[in-house]
Amino acid sequence: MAQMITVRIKFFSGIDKELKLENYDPSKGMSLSIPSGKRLKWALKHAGLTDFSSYAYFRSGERISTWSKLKQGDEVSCLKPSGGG
Amino acid sequence: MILPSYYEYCCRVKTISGYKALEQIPAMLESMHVKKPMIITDKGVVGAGLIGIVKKAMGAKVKIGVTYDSVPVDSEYKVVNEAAEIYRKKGCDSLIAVGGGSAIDTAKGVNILVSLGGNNLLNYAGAHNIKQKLNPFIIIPTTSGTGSEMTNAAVIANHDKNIKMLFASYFLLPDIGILDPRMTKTLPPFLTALTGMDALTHACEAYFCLGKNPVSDSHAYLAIKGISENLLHAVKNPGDMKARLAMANAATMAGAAFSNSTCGMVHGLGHSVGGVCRVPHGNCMAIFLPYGLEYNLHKCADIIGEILFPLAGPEVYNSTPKKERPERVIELVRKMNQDLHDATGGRHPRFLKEILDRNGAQQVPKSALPAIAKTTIGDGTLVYNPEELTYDDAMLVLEHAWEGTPLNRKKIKKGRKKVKW
Amino acid sequence: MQEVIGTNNRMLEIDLTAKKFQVTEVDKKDRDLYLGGKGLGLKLLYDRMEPGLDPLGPDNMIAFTMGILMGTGAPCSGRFEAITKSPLTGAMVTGTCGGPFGMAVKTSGWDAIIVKGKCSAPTYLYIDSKGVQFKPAKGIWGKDTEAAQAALLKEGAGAIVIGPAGENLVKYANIASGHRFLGRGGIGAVMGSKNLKGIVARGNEFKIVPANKKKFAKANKRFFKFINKNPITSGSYRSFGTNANVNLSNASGILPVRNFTGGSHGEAHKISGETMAERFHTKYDTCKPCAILCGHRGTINGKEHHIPEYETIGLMGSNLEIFDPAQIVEWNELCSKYGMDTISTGGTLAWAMEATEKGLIKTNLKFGSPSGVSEMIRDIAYRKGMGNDLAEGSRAASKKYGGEDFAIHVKGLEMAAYDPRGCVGHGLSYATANRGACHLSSVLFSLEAYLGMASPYATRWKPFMVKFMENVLSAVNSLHICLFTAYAVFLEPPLIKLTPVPLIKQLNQNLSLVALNLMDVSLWPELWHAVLGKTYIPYLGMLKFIKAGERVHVLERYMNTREGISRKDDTLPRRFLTEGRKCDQKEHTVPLEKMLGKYYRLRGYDANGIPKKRTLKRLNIAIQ
Amino acid sequence: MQIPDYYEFLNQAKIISGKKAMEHIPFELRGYDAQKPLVVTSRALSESGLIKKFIGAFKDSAVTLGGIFNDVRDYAGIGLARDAAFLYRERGCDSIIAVGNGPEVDVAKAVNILVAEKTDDLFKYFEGTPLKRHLKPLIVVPACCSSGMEFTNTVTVDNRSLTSNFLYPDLAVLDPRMTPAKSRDCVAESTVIAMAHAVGAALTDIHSPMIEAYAHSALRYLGLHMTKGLKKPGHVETSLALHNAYALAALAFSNAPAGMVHLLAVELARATDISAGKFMRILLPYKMAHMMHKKMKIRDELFLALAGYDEYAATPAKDRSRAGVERVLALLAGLKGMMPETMKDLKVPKYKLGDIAKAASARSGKRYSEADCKTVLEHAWEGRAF
Amino acid sequence: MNINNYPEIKAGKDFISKIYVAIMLWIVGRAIQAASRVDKEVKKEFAEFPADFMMCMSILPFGPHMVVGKDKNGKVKYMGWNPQGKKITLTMNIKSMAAAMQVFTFQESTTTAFAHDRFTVDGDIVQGLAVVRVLNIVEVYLLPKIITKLAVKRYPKWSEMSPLRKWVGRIIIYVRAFTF
Repeated sequence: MAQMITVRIKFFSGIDKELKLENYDPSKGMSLSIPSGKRLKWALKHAGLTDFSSYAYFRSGERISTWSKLKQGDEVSCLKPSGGG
Repeated sequence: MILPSYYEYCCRVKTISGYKALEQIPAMLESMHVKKPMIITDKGVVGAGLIGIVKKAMGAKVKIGVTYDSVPVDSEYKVVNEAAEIYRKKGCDSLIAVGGGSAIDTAKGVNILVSLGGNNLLNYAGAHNIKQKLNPFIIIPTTSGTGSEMTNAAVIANHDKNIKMLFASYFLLPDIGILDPRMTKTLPPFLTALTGMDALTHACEAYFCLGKNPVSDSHAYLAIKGISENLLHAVKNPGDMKARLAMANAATMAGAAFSNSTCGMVHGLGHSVGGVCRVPHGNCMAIFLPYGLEYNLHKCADIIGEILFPLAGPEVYNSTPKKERPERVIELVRKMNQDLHDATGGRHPRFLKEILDRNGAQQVPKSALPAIAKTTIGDGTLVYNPEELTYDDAMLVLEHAWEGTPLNRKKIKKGRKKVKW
Repeated sequence: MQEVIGTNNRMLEIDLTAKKFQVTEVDKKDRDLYLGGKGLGLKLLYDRMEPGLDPLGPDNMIAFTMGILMGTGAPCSGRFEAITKSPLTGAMVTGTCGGPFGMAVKTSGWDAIIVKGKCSAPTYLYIDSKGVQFKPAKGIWGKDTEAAQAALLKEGAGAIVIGPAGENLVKYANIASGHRFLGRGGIGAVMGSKNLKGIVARGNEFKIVPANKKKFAKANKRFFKFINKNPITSGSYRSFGTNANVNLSNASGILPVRNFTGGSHGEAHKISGETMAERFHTKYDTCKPCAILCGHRGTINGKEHHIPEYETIGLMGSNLEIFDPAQIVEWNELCSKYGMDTISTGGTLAWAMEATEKGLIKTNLKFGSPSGVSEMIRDIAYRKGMGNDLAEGSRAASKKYGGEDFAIHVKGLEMAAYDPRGCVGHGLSYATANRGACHLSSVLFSLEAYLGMASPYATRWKPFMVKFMENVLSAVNSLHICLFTAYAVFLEPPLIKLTPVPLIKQLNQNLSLVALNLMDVSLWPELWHAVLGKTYIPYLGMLKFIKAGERVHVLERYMNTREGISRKDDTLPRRFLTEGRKCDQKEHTVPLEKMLGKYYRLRGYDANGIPKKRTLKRLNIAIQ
Repeated sequence: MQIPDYYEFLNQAKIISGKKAMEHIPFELRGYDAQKPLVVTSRALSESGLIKKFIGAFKDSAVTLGGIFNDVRDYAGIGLARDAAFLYRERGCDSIIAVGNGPEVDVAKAVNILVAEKTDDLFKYFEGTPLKRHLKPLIVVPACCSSGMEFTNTVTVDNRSLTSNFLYPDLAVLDPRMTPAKSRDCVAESTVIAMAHAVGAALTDIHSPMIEAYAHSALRYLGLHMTKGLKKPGHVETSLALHNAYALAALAFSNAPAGMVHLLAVELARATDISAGKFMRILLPYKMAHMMHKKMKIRDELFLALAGYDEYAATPAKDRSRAGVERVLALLAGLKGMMPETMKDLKVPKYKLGDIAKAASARSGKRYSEADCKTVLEHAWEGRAF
Repeated sequence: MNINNYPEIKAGKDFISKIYVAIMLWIVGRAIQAASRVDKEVKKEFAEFPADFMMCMSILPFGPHMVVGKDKNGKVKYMGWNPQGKKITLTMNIKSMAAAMQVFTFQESTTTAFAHDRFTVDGDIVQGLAVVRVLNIVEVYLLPKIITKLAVKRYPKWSEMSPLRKWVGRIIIYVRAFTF
């Protein structure tokens, strides 16, 4: 059995409402335990997200794409893109 | 002004000079957070009433711990211990030395003992063995000549072991040196001449010896200028405060100059004559200065030539051609000795045989010359002299100095031409 | 209601000292070369002002320019421009505002207003199609912006006023129009130094009709389609306003925390647009007309308040480590009433807190605690006690009390809410922006940090990207149209829409020259030509438009170098050149020196940052 | 030799200059019973390789360097001083060596106060509580350029300055391996500052002989080596002589009351972020022209120091003071390409001159009237002769 | 502020100069011992020293040392390189290895080195000066004229040291120094 790793995903800009998560705490986010070596896309599908392309994903200050590998203890923020200014 | 390949300069003394300088002492003590100073002086100074002036100037603001005034002519090991005992008993916290070289050296010894504890001076002897700041220490020189308020050394004799202990460390420098013309107002004319020539020697030697450096040079230049303008005037009318202050300043600057660029053979010879025949230091300096210049002439002619500028002023300097300038300098120094001789009514000696002690006997007999020569070549200052000085060179100079005749140049053995600073 | 076809090029020159005004004509050539808005305003002042004069003296001038798109119904075209010499930075400053004043002046038949001289007593101006009336402002002098605004609006459709901060010459006082502000650079202080409380315009006397209606309608329709299709302009901005950026900055580590020492903070989501939208049930409260609808209003413990913009939340919230939205709204109200720029106020307060912490000054301000902030804002507005020093701006205060290494400003203008260490290209843009640490000079942080279209820490192509974006945005500011339309114009054309984002990133990284030139920004020039009835050549028209933008930027740089700005000012605060952010293990700093030399060469400046004669001639800027 | 009625003079710093000077530091430290110094230097110097030479000088010595704090850039802030003091305490150091110029030495002095007085609040000494006792031994090793303030008894941290006789460095080490400058501007800046300080000290109204001695030797070296130093900044012996001049000028300056040129230059540098050296180069000629205009006597010693004995003696007495001024202007003319001549070239806005003059005359304790400052500034702005 | 990006630095050793100086000290020590038997002036100088005379020239702080002194029957002997266990009456310390290199590569003469404060002398000054004179004479013997001319204030004239005596002395000293 592949070794399990825990990953934490934080949903912003109303995505948690769309996923109808109860008592979701934005500061802690949702922690998932997934087999190691899995990609972000798989973890998001596991969390119930359907359309991936319209959101931006960030890990420790850098923007990552949906197929980047996840490592133990990663913290991914997932939110709607915005322009700034 | 040449830049030597290496030099060191350190003169960490706060100089306060002025007509009301003594009145600053309470403020200075307060800024150093001390309240009970001990005064160390010698009988001569007390006799001249100078301690009274100092106490009046300090007024009621400062409570003097004790006044210790039995310092002998040569600072002595037992005197230092005794003074240190009194210092501790009275609970003083700082030192004021009022007087000449011996009072200042004794005060330095006392400061070592009271600040670092113990009563055996020996384990602090030698160079750089004192490693921390000593207690606050003020020097008020009463002879404008020795410049020992600027030196970082102290020589204390130890008669039962018959050795001279040398203490050298930058921590021996006083915190404050106070120059007040009232201190030298009562200095008799021949003593003024004597100490003035001592200061002139310090400045000249600092200018051409091997420890030459830019800061000492400019201090020496100003000192020579001050002395040449004011010495004769101060000897002729001792009461003139302006001249006294100028002499005091010139002496201090000469002290600052020579304590860093060190002096040469003139001091070597002077120490030996002083040691062997108990002659006051100033006299020997006045006598040997022209000979020192002549002896080292071939080694640093242009440097000695430059001394003519502060000694005689720009006009004379401009009129004498470059080659003759060193000769003019030596001539002027001899002329100065001569003027001082006449001004003090013959008491200022021009050559060795003229030195008479109190009851008129000749202090430096011709027979003593070999002994003097022997001690000279053992004197530490010879290292800094541009030209080598062996026993027979010393004898040659001493004979001429005894007679008073100028050195003949051919006799001097000439070393390598250019001095590489 | 008369009709104006395209633009009537009429201009008002008002001399406050002599209480006279003069109607003049905008020179045709200037209109073509400088488009209008920011460009035209700069050219007008370039011809009239000589360098080295006192920004708060009588001979400093303010130019209000309206731009040709205003009143034509183009999307987000309700904004006007103001240009003057800034007392805060000593260089030229240009600000934009979406308040009703612009539309009122345009519909009173004026394309630009230039105010010169100084009134002997407090006055305000009444403008209508005939001219200007000088009216005593004794009654409203000393009143806050809302009360003054209400009094003036009785006489006209739109008005601008200054608050007590402007009257007391606070170096970063701003100008209020409606509840929108002309914030940066202390233009309010310049009005205050002229004893000018406000200007009100009657409006609704002219109707602006584009010369070539058919072409304008076609372009307009395409523009609205793009705006409503783009996820940013129709998605996050429409629902959460500019505060949608809070979470994004926090995630990408460029949120200012504790005077720009940290890049992100655990509690940042409490002050994000989403939380506020939920808690305060926000409604739209925008410039008129607007197609994006990014401004919002909400009920906060019972009363209706305007929701602060992202910059205010960043600088007066996370930068002071305060995460209570209601508190920030209260301070935002206070600054709006006194008429003070929230970015500069936030930056200066953050400096004051760190200076107190390090013992340089004595105040009761502390990071994380709201105690003493409201009182300090009042003291700054009325220049009482320490407020008097802080009113001079963080540069002057740090020169007096020390702490220059943590005064976060460039050329004296406090920095906006983006930490350049997380987007080094934007760091270069902060350094070389003409009015100081302004984020709108080239919005590179969105490419680097938000949209991920360029790698945040690479320096290779960044000088070229900064130059390209500066040119385009200067041109956009000269139309004038709201900068947020750039997301629609840049990201919606088919070419960009279809290529996946990582591919764009690679392209930008290696072939940035090709990638950026392929950008199709033809929508803006099409509108401009349509309104003026000129024929638009598809590709060359766009290049001419971008060249006009370059001309505007280089003119502003040239005017600044005449005031003494040079390479020594094009730098960043020491914090960004030496320390790393707390949230970044690799402790990246901004390698400014690597990019600055190349940027000067691209721009045609000499090694000291002064535009070469050859460059000025190429852009046909007349050398005085 | 004019002697003023009252003067005080103190030079606490020991100067050692010349070949292998840095090798003497271990011995000097032994003299203070200190064996573990903290080194404060700048990032630019540690990258330029000079620090490797500095460390090389400690070979075969009992000294261990407690740490090389090289975060200082071009501004001395309290944050840096606190970090360095923390490192000092952590490593248990017993003395401080500052390698570099202006900001590095200021940070070192600030650290010295923090560690010697065992406090964390530095600014209470700036607001009145006096420094009471000697601080830790402080050694300064200048490198390539000089801000003219290294050897003074003043420390400037966060734009605030404190003067106290305990702030003098205990040792100034001028080593020919460290002194050659990297660029001509660096030499131009340092020589102008030294010239302004030395001339200011030479022409000060209390002309005490001690100050005159230091100013004399500083001006002597500037006169001899300045023009050559500008042409060849890397020349070893010239740069050593120039560094001697910087040190001696700084020591003369710290004993004389601050001259008008210094005060105005510091205020202008504060207001415009341009280095003070450039303003001193502009203001010095105008200050002297102003003195000649107001018939104030410019002492002959200035010409003597710059020209040397022979030339001084050769010129007739009455036009020696004017010759001194000409000689200063000739030396400044050597800076043709490197430094602007008037403040207009530097684009200093004219309206700021008013309050600069007011601030400078306030800091001079009313020794210079505001009107004088204003006239000198105005003339310097346009470059108009008197 | 993490303190381990500012590591403690121990400057290490400069082996080449240490070895070179050690050898030079050894040669000079042996040469003094040889000269004290050959040259009459050196003999005269040493004659005046007390019986327990023991001189140690060393490089501060823990550099190579040279100990020369009088043994039981009053003859001057090179006592090796370790000063421990011997009662030293006169110490002449050179302040740093670099200063020693300056002196022993003859870039600076002994007297200029004194003037430049490279030396510190503890003990009786008169003995110190005598040792300096001895060193000068030894240098005249050991080295060719062009080098010694730089190192000495005044190269001995023909009258003081005839070429014959110099060459003979030189050969004997070299022989004595290098044969044990």
